[in-house]
Amino acid sequence: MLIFNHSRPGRRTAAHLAPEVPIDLPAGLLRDGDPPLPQVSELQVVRHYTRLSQKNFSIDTHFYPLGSCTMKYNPKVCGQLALLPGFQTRHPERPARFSQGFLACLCELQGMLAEITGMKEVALSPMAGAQGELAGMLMFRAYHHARDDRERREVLVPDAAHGTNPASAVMAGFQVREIPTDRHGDVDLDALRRAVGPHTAGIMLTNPSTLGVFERHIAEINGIVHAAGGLSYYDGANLNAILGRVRPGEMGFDVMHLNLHKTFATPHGGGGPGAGPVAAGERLAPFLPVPMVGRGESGYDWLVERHRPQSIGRLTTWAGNAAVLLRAYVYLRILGAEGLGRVADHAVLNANYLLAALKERGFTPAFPDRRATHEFLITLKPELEQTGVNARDFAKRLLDYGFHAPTTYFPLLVPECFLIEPTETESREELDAFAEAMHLIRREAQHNPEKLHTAPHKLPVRRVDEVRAAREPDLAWRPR
Amino acid sequence: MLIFNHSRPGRRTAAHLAPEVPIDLPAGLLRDGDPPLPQVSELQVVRHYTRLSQKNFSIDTHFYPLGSCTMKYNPKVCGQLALLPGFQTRHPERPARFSQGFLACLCELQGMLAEITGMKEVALSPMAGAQGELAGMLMFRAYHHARDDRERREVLVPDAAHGTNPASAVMAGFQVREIPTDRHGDVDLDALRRAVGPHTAGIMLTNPSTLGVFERHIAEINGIVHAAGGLSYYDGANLNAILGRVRPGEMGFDVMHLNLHKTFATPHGGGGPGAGPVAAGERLAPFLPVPMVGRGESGYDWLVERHRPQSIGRLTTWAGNAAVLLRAYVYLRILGAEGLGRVADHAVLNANYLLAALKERGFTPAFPDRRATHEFLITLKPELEQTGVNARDFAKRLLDYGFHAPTTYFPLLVPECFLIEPTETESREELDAFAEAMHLIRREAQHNPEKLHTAPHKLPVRRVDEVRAAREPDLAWRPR
Amino acid sequence: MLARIGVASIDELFDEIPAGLRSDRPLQLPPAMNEAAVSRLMLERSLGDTPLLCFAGGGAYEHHVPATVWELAGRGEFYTAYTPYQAEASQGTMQVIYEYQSMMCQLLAMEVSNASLYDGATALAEAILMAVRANRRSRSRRVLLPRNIHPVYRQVARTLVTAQELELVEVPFDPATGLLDPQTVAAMAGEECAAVVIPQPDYFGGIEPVDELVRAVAPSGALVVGLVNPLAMALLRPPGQWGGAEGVDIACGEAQSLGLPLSSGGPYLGFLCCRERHVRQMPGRLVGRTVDDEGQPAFALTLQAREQHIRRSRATSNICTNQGLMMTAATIHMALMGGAGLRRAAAASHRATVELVEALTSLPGVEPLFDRLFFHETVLRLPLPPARVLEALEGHGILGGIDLSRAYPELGDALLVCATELRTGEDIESYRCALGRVLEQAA
Amino acid sequence: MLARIGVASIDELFDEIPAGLRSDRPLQLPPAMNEAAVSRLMLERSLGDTPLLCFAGGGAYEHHVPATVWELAGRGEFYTAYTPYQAEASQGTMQVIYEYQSMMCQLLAMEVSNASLYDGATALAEAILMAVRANRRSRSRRVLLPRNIHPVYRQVARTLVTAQELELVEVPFDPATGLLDPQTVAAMAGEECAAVVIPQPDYFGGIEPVDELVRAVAPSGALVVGLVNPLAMALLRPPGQWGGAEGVDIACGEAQSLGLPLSSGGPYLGFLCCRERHVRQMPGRLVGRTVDDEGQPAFALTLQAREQHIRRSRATSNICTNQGLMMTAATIHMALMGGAGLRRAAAASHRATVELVEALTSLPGVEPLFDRLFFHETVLRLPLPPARVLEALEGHGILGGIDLSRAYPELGDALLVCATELRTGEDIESYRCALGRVLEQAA
Ligand SMILES: Cc1ncc(COP(=O)(O)O)c(C=O)c1O
Ligand SMILES: Cc1ncc(COP(=O)(O)O)c(C=O)c1O
Repeated sequence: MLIFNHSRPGRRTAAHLAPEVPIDLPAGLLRDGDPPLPQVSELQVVRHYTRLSQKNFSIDTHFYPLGSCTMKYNPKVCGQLALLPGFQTRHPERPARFSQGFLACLCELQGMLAEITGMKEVALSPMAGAQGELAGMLMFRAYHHARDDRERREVLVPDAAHGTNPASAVMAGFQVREIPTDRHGDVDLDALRRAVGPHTAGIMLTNPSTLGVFERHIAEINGIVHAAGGLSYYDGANLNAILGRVRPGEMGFDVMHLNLHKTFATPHGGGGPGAGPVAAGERLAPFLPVPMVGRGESGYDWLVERHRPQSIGRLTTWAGNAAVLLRAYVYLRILGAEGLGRVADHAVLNANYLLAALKERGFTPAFPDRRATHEFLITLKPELEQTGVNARDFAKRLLDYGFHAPTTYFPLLVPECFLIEPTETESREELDAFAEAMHLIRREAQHNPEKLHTAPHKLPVRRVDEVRAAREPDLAWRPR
Repeated sequence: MLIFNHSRPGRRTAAHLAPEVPIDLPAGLLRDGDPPLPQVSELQVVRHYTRLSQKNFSIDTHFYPLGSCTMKYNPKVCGQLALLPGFQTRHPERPARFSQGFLACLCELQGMLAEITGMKEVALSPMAGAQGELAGMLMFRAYHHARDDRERREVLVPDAAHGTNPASAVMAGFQVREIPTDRHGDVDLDALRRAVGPHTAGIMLTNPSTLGVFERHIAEINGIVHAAGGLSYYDGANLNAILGRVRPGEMGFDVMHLNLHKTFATPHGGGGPGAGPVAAGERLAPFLPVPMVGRGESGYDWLVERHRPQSIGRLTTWAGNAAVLLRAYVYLRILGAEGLGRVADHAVLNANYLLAALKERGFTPAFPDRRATHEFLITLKPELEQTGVNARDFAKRLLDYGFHAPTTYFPLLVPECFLIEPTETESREELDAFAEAMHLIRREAQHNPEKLHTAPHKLPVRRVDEVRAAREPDLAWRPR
Repeated sequence: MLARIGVASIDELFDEIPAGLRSDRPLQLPPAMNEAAVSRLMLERSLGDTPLLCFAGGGAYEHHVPATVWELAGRGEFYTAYTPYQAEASQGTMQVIYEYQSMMCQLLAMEVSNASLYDGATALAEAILMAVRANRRSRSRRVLLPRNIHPVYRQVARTLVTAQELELVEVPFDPATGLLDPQTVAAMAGEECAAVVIPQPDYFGGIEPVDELVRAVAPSGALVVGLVNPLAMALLRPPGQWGGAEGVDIACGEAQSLGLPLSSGGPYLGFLCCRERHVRQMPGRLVGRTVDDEGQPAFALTLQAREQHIRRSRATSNICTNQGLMMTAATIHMALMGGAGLRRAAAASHRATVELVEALTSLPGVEPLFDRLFFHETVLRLPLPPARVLEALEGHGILGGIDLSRAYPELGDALLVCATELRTGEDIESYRCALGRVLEQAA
Repeated sequence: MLARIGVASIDELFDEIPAGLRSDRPLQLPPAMNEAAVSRLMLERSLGDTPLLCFAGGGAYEHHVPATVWELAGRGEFYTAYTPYQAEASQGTMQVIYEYQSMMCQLLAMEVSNASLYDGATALAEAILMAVRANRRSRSRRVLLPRNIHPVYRQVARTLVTAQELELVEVPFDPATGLLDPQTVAAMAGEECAAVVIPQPDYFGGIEPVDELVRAVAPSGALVVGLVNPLAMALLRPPGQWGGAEGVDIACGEAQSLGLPLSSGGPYLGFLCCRERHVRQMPGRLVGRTVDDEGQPAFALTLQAREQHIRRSRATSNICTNQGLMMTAATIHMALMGGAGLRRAAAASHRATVELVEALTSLPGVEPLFDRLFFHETVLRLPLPPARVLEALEGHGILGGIDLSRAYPELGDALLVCATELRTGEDIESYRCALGRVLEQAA
């Protein structure tokens, strides 16, 4: 039942109405009558959306080992403090000298992220990872153009990369050249050597890669690309795995983004919002997007175009997703260096433990000779061949067992794969229960495959017809 | 699974720990080790209690026509404003001159409740209806004692009264004498006349009574009791039905309580908290409990024993359930007189509509010749006789249909009864759906009574064994 | 809708109200405001009074409440549900109550806990009534109530129990220590007595010799009611272990310090625990673990024959609505903090108060009034009337404590001060400086 | 756990990291704080800056947000869920998106809405890119972008689209009215052009002659992108109806005014709507209504072949994470307010601004800069540089508006002021008095 179906003409909540006032505008400018939005009581709204919320799986209700997404638990206090009235009611045009508390948080956050990434400077404004990537690509471009090097039109992207990488490179006006992965899950260095040249603007590298392994040739890759005059970009969405162990700046990367909504305490919000700060080393720092925050004699202040003349400019109307930035700030203050190190340690421990538990139960790792990082890949190809039950069926049946499914069929390189990221915040008992469920489902696959083809059975809906959704798009309710 | 079952030694959330400090107290005073509370992560706590919450029926998720309980929707804003940081962090010993905003709200609330009840003065401190009743009974006692009339040891209570009424009278040191109800649902006046005398301290009257009808002999009742030298108490828990129509003070009652958690915007909290202000007319006002709030030249101030020497004293450590009082204040400011009138109008309209809808479907009102007030009684005795399905079975089956059950088997006077209170905040569609569910359940009772005897079928648990709970009490988890 | 009912107007639905009873004038209330306007009004009222740095305790304490507590307790499914009378539709609330009962028993080393009472004061009153019922053997209606218990608790107890013709006898405290004297208690209990109340800590913050006190009462056959701050029990020996393994018969008190905001004094959370043998005299709700028709674990309200809705005039109490939501918050708070978290908060509060006392008594004329150990509050003697000092401190943004001179005139210029784990060294230093200035100016 | 993995230490799990890459020094971060300490820090930081009465707009507006909005949007099941890739486990989020799409279509009189973009500025940039893709026929990469659009939106659009070799051509506004001139637009569109952006209201708050503008563009074959404040569309004619039943091709903008707090500038909510025929060029997520295996209604992400996770370098955009939670809040806000609620908020904001202008222009030297109708903000000419005036007003607790002199030097001493439905007569009077005093003191 849609909220529109609860609507009855004239139903409304008086407390939500501003007083009726005379309107001095000519009728021709005005719309005919009120917009046809639902006319419902506050109770109907509450009940409708409360019930809808209960139809979701979420971190607060379920284990959610969705690979590449870092669905970890984020302390509630981070959100609560980011929404303190003083922050929440601040108009973005409020001048800096009356916003010192807010700017202090941003400035310190810039500093902490620079320290964590080993980069020189950080700009906080990008509103998600993809926008951070785009900023990085625009910085590639600005750097080469500043050196009057206009032929570098190509960005190299490993074939296992997240879809946003090639899409961001294209938005920045580059062509994308895919670099294959070798059978151990590392970038194929020979192919890379063949690909670089005077047309190479740079490379975008995800590490740990979306295959769930640490790229072992980083030094060589950066060497090859830099030798060819290119730049190197680090996709830091998987930062959870490396905190305190390696720093992209020290590894030779020129620029990177971080996903605050994965690693730094912003839950995913059913799709967002996030924040994708960009961090840059010596060479690319001047090109970072504005605004940034600086600290001068009269306190904290915005750094804008006139302070940073080489900046690629603005990506956001104001300072980006400010409340998300405050969350990250609180999170970092709570954890400190030691706590951050524990994040990576436990994320990697949990992934390797779950991998071991699944291997014990006979599941097949995609890269059997590799360590898991914060996530790992298994392939259900043997199960498919043996029982006709595919990864999708497994995924749907996991829902019946009360687990969100891992990421399926991504990356595309591995058939029937599950990318599994347990995160550091889950308990050992939860991991054991998940491994056990996988085992039970495989048993069901052997004895009753039909049950899996038609799963899920215990959710608010049965398997959803996505083909029909695409073939006969019904994208909005319309009044009859 | 209990939260204790998630516990593992040493598991804890660092952010919740105060720093470890040296303790200078002798070991003999200290307990051996930490108290054996669960050792769980913040995520485990969140997931555990979020999931538990989802097992509840509540106003925010279900229609909840629980008679005598006024399970209506309360605007979210009332709670939000009662919890504003300035109120929430206020220490109760903060002096009045630094608490003017808070005291202004209480003082105005006293005034508004006096206006609504038609009484002279209001004391806000009682923490629930039962405590309000107790205050009223102690005021009966104090009044008679003040006149040196010490033989009035008996309080009259109609047999349909809520259980708190006799219990409160006893707590105040009175004996209780039950007055029967006549077959129209009114107090039996002859019986009342026979019961009064020099031993009569007074009467406690609920109106609308728990039979869901307006007591038509109020004038006579008050006349009889007053003539005998007794006092009259109005149980105002059902105020929702009479707002703006009648005022107990004007009807001749001496003292009453209101349940702010029914009529004035405090949801029931799974059991509380509430607030049960007492309102008194001329004669009993001097005996109201302290503290109250007054307004003098230097602003608002507490009125305590020295200002109100005849007060029965204190029932609460401070001003009672302050946040509940603030909620009621906000609610009254939002509604105003007109809005309050609409509350009663729609509460009574909805009840009469639902009664009509059930009558159309052949259900049997307990008092067929009476109007419903804000609630009404039906009896399922015909259904029991015809199908063997009793009110309890109906109630449990309603849960499967997504409706909370009405109050069952109360009041005790009517066999197999449902006391149904839809409240003013439900929509007509919801009432229709409920009536339809009742109809469908009766059909099931005819064709498949077994299904009803074993209901509910779709809830987190099947029918709960309450006999075993009482016979083998397991009242607390214990470590093994 | 009117047509279906068969009336012409809403007014007609009120036709059974006798004409003479109807109100003849419309309600005079301030005009309706919309949500935006009332939000502004309340914000202004809540902000109108300057914030004060809090060194007041006296039964209400400013502890840290983790953000998670109220995010969960504030879920609509918890706070818009009714008392769990309909078991199958209320398993969430019921399990929370069962866990609360269990945690309180663990924390206090008791066997049974009810599902809450209104607040600490009424919990004490109910405990006294319960003790007298439970000790029917003694036939006494006398109860010993120490003078070093919260003065308002004593008033409330008096209001609530004297109508039932109980006699509350005040036990004096030792003027040198503020503590109860076991010998005095033994003597007073010796004269016919149904129950004795023992606080831990007492209203002055003092740590009572509870073992000796319990043993002093034992020969009299009176029941022992422990009145405790449950947070203190994470550090100090819990009432279930006082005076030996047996401990007290009943433990009660105020649980505001388990996750509830100060909130101007309420809603708070009264708790009541007892030994299994007294359970049938327990007032308030109880949840028990049982099974459903399929044998799966389930929860239900139980032993309801004690309660007013079943037993009416013969119930153990008139309580019906209790403090369910506060109980939910306290349960979540205890689960989040764990035993270690509570113990550390208690220990840090104690430590902060030790430092506060050191800092303040470094000022001329300020000295500890009692010679004994305290938990997280204590009494200082000031060189000036406390009311004057407190008023001056407020000008410095400090709520300096509670003036005892009205409730305890015998103590002279006595001030009750408290520091919880939230009071930092800087806060304490601010207080010291401000008090120093106030005293200088007065000199 | 280590034993099961077969390692001796956690360090061993990192053994694939080449030694040369490992960091050789520990992170230098401030020491860990507990929740209580960080709460105090943030509270102090958030309160450190005095509150200001807000008369600033410029794309971010202080409207009332009903308490219910964030109580519901803030439920853990909404805000700790991922993007609804796993349909069966995400029907809650999906239905919310579908309802959001539907409501935006109703409000703007459009046919399709996506599930959100980052903010108004990026929504404009995406709309421009989309329009150029959708108008492949025209083969032009020129887009007309009026100068009276938010200056930062124009900068962001430039940053985001110029790398793809689009040309953004600035359309001047009429200096007397601040509005676009249909003839100028017709002429500029006439020279080869893929799309024209039309704001309503414009950055100065002016109500544009949108019908004439849309008709002026029509002959050129350029697509029309409407950039609108969605709250204004509850009062003014929506983009789907501009210039006739057909309306614009694409509507976009910032939906902060639909239930989102000011929050220092973000997270906000970019929206994008279009005609059905352009849907395959739409960036961002779309949810469609479909059925499950049993034929029951269900929702699913759809037309995903436009998106980066399927189409990679050939996607319509790189957007992945969007503003889901803000979209949820806006949906709840629209449901609560209904059409009447939004219209009244819009009308009351307009009215308050009319009163504000009357009040302020009663002061000597303060006058309206433009002669035209406005929605809920407008430009005043001051007798002093706005920067000086604003600074002085802040001393009176007033955020007086936005200084236009840097972004629009041609306007002289111009101040953009705004009043929403929250600004009362008293607020306006406070502003007038404060401004009066500021101007006097300067004279
Ligand atoms: C490896 C990787 N890179 C980039 C992104 C894009 O980030 P966002 O969704 O915030 O745009 C993601 C996540 O979605 C990711 O997993
Ligand atoms: C008629 C009536 N009187 C008294 C009460 C007692 O109120 P409370 O539960 O707040 O103590 C109730 C409700 O429970 C009631 O319905």
